[in-house]
Amino acid sequence: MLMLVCPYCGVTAEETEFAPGGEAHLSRVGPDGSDEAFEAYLFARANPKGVHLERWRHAYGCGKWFLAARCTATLEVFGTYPAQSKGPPPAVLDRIADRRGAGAAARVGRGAPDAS
Amino acid sequence: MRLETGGRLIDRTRPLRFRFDDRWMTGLAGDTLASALIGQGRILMGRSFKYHRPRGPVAAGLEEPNALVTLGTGARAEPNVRATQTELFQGLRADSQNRWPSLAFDLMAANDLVSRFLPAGFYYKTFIRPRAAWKHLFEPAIRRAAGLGPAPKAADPDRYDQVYAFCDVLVAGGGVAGLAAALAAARTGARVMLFEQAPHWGGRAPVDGGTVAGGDPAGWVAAAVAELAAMPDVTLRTRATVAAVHDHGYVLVEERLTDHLGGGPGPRRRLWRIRAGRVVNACGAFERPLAFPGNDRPGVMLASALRDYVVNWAVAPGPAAVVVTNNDDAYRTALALRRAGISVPVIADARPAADGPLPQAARAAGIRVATGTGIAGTVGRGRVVAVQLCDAGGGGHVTETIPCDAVAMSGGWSPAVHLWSQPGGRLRWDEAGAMFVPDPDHPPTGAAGEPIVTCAGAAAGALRLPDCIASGARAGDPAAAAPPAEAEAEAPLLPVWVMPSGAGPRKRAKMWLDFQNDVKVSDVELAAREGYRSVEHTKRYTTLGMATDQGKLSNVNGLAVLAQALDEAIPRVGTTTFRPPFVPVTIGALAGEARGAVFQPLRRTPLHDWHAAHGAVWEPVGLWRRPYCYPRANESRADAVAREVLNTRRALGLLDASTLGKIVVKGPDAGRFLDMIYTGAMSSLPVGRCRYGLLCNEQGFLIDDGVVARLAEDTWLCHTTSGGADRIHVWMEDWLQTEWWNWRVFTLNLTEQLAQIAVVGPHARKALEALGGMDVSKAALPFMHWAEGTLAGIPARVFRISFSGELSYEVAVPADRGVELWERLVAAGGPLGVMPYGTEALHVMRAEKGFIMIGDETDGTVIPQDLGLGWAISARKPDYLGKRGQMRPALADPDRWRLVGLMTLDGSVIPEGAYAVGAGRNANGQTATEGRVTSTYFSPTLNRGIALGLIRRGPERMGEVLTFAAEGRRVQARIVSPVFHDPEGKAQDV
Amino acid sequence: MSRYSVFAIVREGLRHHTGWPRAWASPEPRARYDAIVVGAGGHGLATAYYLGRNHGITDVAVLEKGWLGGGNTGRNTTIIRSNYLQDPSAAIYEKSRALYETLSQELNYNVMFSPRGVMMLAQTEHEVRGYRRTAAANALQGVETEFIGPRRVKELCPIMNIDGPRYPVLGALWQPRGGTGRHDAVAWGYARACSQMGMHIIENCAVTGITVEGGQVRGVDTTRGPIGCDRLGLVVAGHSSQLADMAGFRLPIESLCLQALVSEPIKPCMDVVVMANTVHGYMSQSDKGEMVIGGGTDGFNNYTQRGSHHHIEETLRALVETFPMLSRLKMLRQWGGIVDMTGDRSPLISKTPVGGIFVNCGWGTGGFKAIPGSGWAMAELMAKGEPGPLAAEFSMFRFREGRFIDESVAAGVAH
Amino acid sequence: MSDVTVTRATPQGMVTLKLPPGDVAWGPALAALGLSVPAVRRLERAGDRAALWMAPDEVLLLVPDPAAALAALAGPLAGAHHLAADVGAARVVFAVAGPRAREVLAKLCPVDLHPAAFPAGSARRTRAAQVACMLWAEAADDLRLSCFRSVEGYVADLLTLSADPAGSVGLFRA
Repeated sequence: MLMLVCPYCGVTAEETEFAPGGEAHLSRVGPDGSDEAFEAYLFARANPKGVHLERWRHAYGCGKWFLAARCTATLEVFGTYPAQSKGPPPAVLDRIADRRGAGAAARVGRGAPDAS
Repeated sequence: MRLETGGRLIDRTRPLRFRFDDRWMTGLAGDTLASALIGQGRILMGRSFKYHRPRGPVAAGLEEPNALVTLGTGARAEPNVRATQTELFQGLRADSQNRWPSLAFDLMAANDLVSRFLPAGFYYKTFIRPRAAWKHLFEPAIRRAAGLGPAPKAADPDRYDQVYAFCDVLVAGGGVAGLAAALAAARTGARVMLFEQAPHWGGRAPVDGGTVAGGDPAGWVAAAVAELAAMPDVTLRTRATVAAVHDHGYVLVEERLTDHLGGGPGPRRRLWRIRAGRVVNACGAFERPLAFPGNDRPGVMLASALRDYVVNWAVAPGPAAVVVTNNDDAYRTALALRRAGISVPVIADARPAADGPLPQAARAAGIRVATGTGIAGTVGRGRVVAVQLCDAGGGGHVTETIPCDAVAMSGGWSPAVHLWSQPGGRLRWDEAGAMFVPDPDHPPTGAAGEPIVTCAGAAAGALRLPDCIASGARAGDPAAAAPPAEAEAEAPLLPVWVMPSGAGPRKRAKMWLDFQNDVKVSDVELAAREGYRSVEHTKRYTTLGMATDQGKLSNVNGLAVLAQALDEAIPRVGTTTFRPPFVPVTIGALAGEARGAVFQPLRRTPLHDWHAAHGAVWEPVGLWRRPYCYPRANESRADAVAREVLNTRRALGLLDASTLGKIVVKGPDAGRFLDMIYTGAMSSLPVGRCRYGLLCNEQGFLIDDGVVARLAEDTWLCHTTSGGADRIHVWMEDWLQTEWWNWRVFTLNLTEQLAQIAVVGPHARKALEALGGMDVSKAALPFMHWAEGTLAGIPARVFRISFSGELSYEVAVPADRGVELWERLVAAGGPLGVMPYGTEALHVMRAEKGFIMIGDETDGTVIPQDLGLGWAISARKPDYLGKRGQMRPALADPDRWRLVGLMTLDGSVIPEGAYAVGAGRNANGQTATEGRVTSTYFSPTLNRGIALGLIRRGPERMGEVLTFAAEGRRVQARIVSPVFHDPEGKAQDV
Repeated sequence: MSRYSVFAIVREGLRHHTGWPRAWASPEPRARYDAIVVGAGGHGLATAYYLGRNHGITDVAVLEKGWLGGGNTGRNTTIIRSNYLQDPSAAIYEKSRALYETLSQELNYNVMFSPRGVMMLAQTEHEVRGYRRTAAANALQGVETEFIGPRRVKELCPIMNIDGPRYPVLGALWQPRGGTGRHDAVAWGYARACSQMGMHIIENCAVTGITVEGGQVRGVDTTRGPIGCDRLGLVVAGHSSQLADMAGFRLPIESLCLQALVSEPIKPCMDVVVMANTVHGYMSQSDKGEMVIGGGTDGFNNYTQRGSHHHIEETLRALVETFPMLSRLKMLRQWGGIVDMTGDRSPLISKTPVGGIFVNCGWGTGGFKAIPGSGWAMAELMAKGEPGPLAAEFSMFRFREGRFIDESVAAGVAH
Repeated sequence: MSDVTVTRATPQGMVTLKLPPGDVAWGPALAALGLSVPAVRRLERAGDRAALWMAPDEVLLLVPDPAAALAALAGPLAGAHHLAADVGAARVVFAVAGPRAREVLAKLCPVDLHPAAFPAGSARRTRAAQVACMLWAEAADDLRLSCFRSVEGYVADLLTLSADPAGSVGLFRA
């Protein structure tokens, strides 16, 4: 059973305090999007065997959504960060590069976190 | 037999009476059931699974595969309990298992006579024809023969406790390695938990001898325990088995609290759920049997087990025991037996030479050592009376037959790596020790990828006392110094997987690998021959290692035999996966406290007790309980519902609506946000007004509905369904936090803060006026408006909304004043004919009006357009959640099933779930359908059956008659408007 | 190749079983095959078997990364039923169930199909409505089910507590011809039959790449060298996304861990399969006597085959409430399997964006029961290049059109 | 004399206050109640009032008179994007006190309640068996558990069960 750090509470808590929320950093496709784009947004999942960026909610804690970089093959957690991000922060990317190589970090890198 | 002297664990001054099957016997305090039975001369304790062969204990601890009994009687009977671990107590009752009619005379043993025709996997090759015979003949017979103990009949009367705990270092195993690890770790100031499955500390060391810190190991053990016990942040438990190490250091420990006392006032067992910074696995090692012909005969035991029985409990099967081995350690057994006055006619050592200190000591003690010697067979019915010696390397030509009461066998040791392997630690093959040991280069890893398990002592392959205790100290603290320890040097063992190595098929069919499941060398070889060559195939085909000991004794021997059969190296064959638990865990302990009243939370509304006191029958709504109806004396539920409907339509009804979700949404961007969340426009809703709203998921499917009220310029109150309260609040926060996080909106779920009461019916206004405090006239509070004020002195918010079509107000007050308001309404409503009504009347009334119900008309595949709710979708809005989804071809298809009313031609009620039968069959030969019933009721108002349904192009087919099928009947019904009652809406327009 | 029978057993018994042939051969891979099926689990082997049996295509290789039947085929709770709500599901699961009825005879291998009956408990009014609806649908679909009352439930399963108090049993959806089978035997039996048709079953052969030229598949690279083919079936539950990735497309799939456990064996006490949706657990008793128990899946992507323990606790809590006698039994073993979850929890038997590549996956938590029907439909798709009626609705492109086959409507519980 | 007591605290006035993290109004608002802003997962107490950290944008105020508190907040919050509401009727509070208090809660909550890990003044939202709850430590052996009113009976039953002396574990012994 996983242990995760809520980036808002700073608390390290067990999985039963959290609710999983699927793949992170999906960009919403609205009425202007094509059928293909909308299908990809709702259904086509990366589902990697390796580093996965995913959503979690501190359901029994502060109630906030956050994001985690986790290895689906070993369950290692490379870091968690606020949901208000366009991509993993440098510290998390560095940890991924350190543990899984620069390639793995590059695959999940999506530019700098959103400052606003 | 019980020896005159010795027995370090027994108290000869405290005899205990116990019953095995139908015989009462006497044992001693400190005995296990197994040692007590051996003390009474009883070796036969069970029957094997497949051939029902007689079985005696082969081990003395948790790895025992044979001596399984049903412990206790009645509701407290527990099947498949290991006699070797069962502490004796006054009045203990145990029964043997898997035999009929009796343990000594088991008719099922007939299987044994034809065993040559029942090899591994025989059932895959036969019982094939005739087809029906499998279910009706063969399978029932197999099921009856299979299984072990009887199924418990009654509910378990005992309680089980669970506790969460946290520590830096968790040590599994209280032998010298575990104690050294715990001490070393605790001395660094770490929070340490040490668990030992046995009732006593020290593991094998006190039995095996040697010295620690210059003295008897037992002395050091006592001192170590005393030091640990004195430390504040150290937790010590015996009778506590570490069952599993899960990912990220989640450890499960099952503690036996009252079993050894024969019961007690508190919980029977406790499941510890522990988060450990790291785990030290010091669970020791399991001795391996030798695969020689007749090695399953009662009286044949592991050498270490016989040593334990003699040294710990002063019992032995008889006055003479033969030792057969491939290593030096077994000589300790010979010496211990001799010291205890038991004769050892011979030590058969498969090795060409045995000249180490231990063999020399044995010879010095006058024990005959026969090297290069193996066992060709054992003699005896029900128990061993002699062994036949042979050349260990030959084909099994008997050179000598030696009478004996017991055979102590040792094929070497297998480290107990389970807790290392469960979370993913890998193993490597140690040639010298002929054993799988933890591979330090591939440990199981934790949340940060760090190693989370270290193995220490015998579990790490450090079998000799000095290495064992040293590796323990290192595991606890790399900097720690280990206490000095000494033990005799040991010569390397000689791997022996089949004895004698040249044995032919007949002998190989008598060499047991898995004693409980009756898997023999010949079975594994058969599996290999038939191509079940993966170790997993062999396991599954032969059931090797699938018994209740999960292969603790049989796995390594089995895969070694498989490797030989495949002519592969053992490490290439590999092992099967180690799965939790290490030893079986009581299901009650895993279920924990959650029984009866606390099985699940039950949510009560502020008015719950009033409903209960007034005869409500309940309907579960999620975790809530809501009144279904309030039957009066000898009134049926249906009658009660009809009465409640009619009374509400004709006079006045009260409904507890407190479970409805109430979510406040506030902020400069709240309107814009709600316009995205709801299909309709909420930003344009004037303050003081209410609007019905629909919520869809991104697929476009309807997920919830409710009335939204605008409380202030920047504040809205969103009502949801009872089930939706939490779900929709989470849904809103999801979008606010992860998509539109720059929008300035706060939400707050006030569902539990407010009690909400629906006051419904022609007299509703009169009732509120009777309470006084607010103007609820048509002019002051028109339909779909709300007002704030004080009713009967209670601060209240009154919404004029209706789910019944009647004049209706919903009054919200602080939850702690809900009962007060309800009782005031009941009092004030008395003269007006007030009655409470339940959820069923609510459902009937909304159906009479054609109002949809989430979960009835919707099932996750329905869009608002299907339900004729297009009017609640803002066409002007460029976007809302679900809009894009609803644009997809399948959701825009004009042929979709859409909502209509249905009236049976004969006035009857259409069965629930009925489908409208279409023309012909589809490509798969299924009868075509063109719609289904979503809600169906008897309408007291119309005095006939009414239904809502989804029908292909339904609204375009008014007046058509369709055939509905369910429960083997067919019913004809006409498509009508879904609004059955008061279509003009006169009732509420007053 | 010898036929299995009681006579063969006796013959072999008299010569210590030294004459049994290999159940299936382990040949070296050839340079190319008419068709390659990736994945020697039940679905893959059944696909190959029906390619030969129904379509005369026997130049087939079945490639297996590990050991045959070692995926979900060898780690499920062996429930076989077809009481599904939606027409396409009911069609393929009932086809599958019907094939199971005669599978032992067809394969000359006892797969121990045991139609002991499957009941899905209704413990809330909402479930009663849901299962009545399913029963009504099944009647029109040709699936034999009925909604039965609490008394009948108790007769069929005496060890059950039907009185609650929390969730009294209000009834159940009962499928008398549902039941269980021996999961390993299904894989082994199909493998033996494929081998007898001359097909190549190649274990320890992992696909490392897929060769596509001009939008058409040409072959695969494997740990045992490249192998050519014009028809490639991907039947690799748990790793479907990885294979699709090699071929350059994505699937509407997430991989989750589903756990199961068995108790120690006890004497027979339960002759039916019981599934309880409200309290989320299901149970049957194996021929060995073990209570075979399953629950729900983890909510997060996971390839470790090690699930989160709280799901085990939740399932056991629920079952102890419904079966109070369970409490004193012991959990012998727990394990996990990786299941493909699609957007509507229904499978894919489908063409793909790449010519000649077909997928059969997404069976979620219910794959075992579908093995024969799935193989039958997949073989037809691979043989003809177009889906037959059984597979037609299970296209991977249905999500784009919003054409769902949503079974969560009725059965949310894993199976 | 039992080594742990579980009591349903008298109704406690509560106000939820939400403000953007780091908003300038935080200080003045809590000052208006004589409180300072609680640090992450901390309790700030001043006499009969206290502020509990709930989330980066939320505190729970324990006050004798919610209406008065809301009135006092109105000034400092004027013009700020905020949400303040009386939630006192939504929750109940249990006091779990005595040497065994931490052990009793450890049976229900997956939280390290070692005195060093959860000292006086700590506050934590978590889970009590199957429901959400708020935990805080008024003093070393005086802990409080707050849950929603609808599950009061469930939580009361659990606490009674956990406090049963026959089920004593012996954790956190001094």
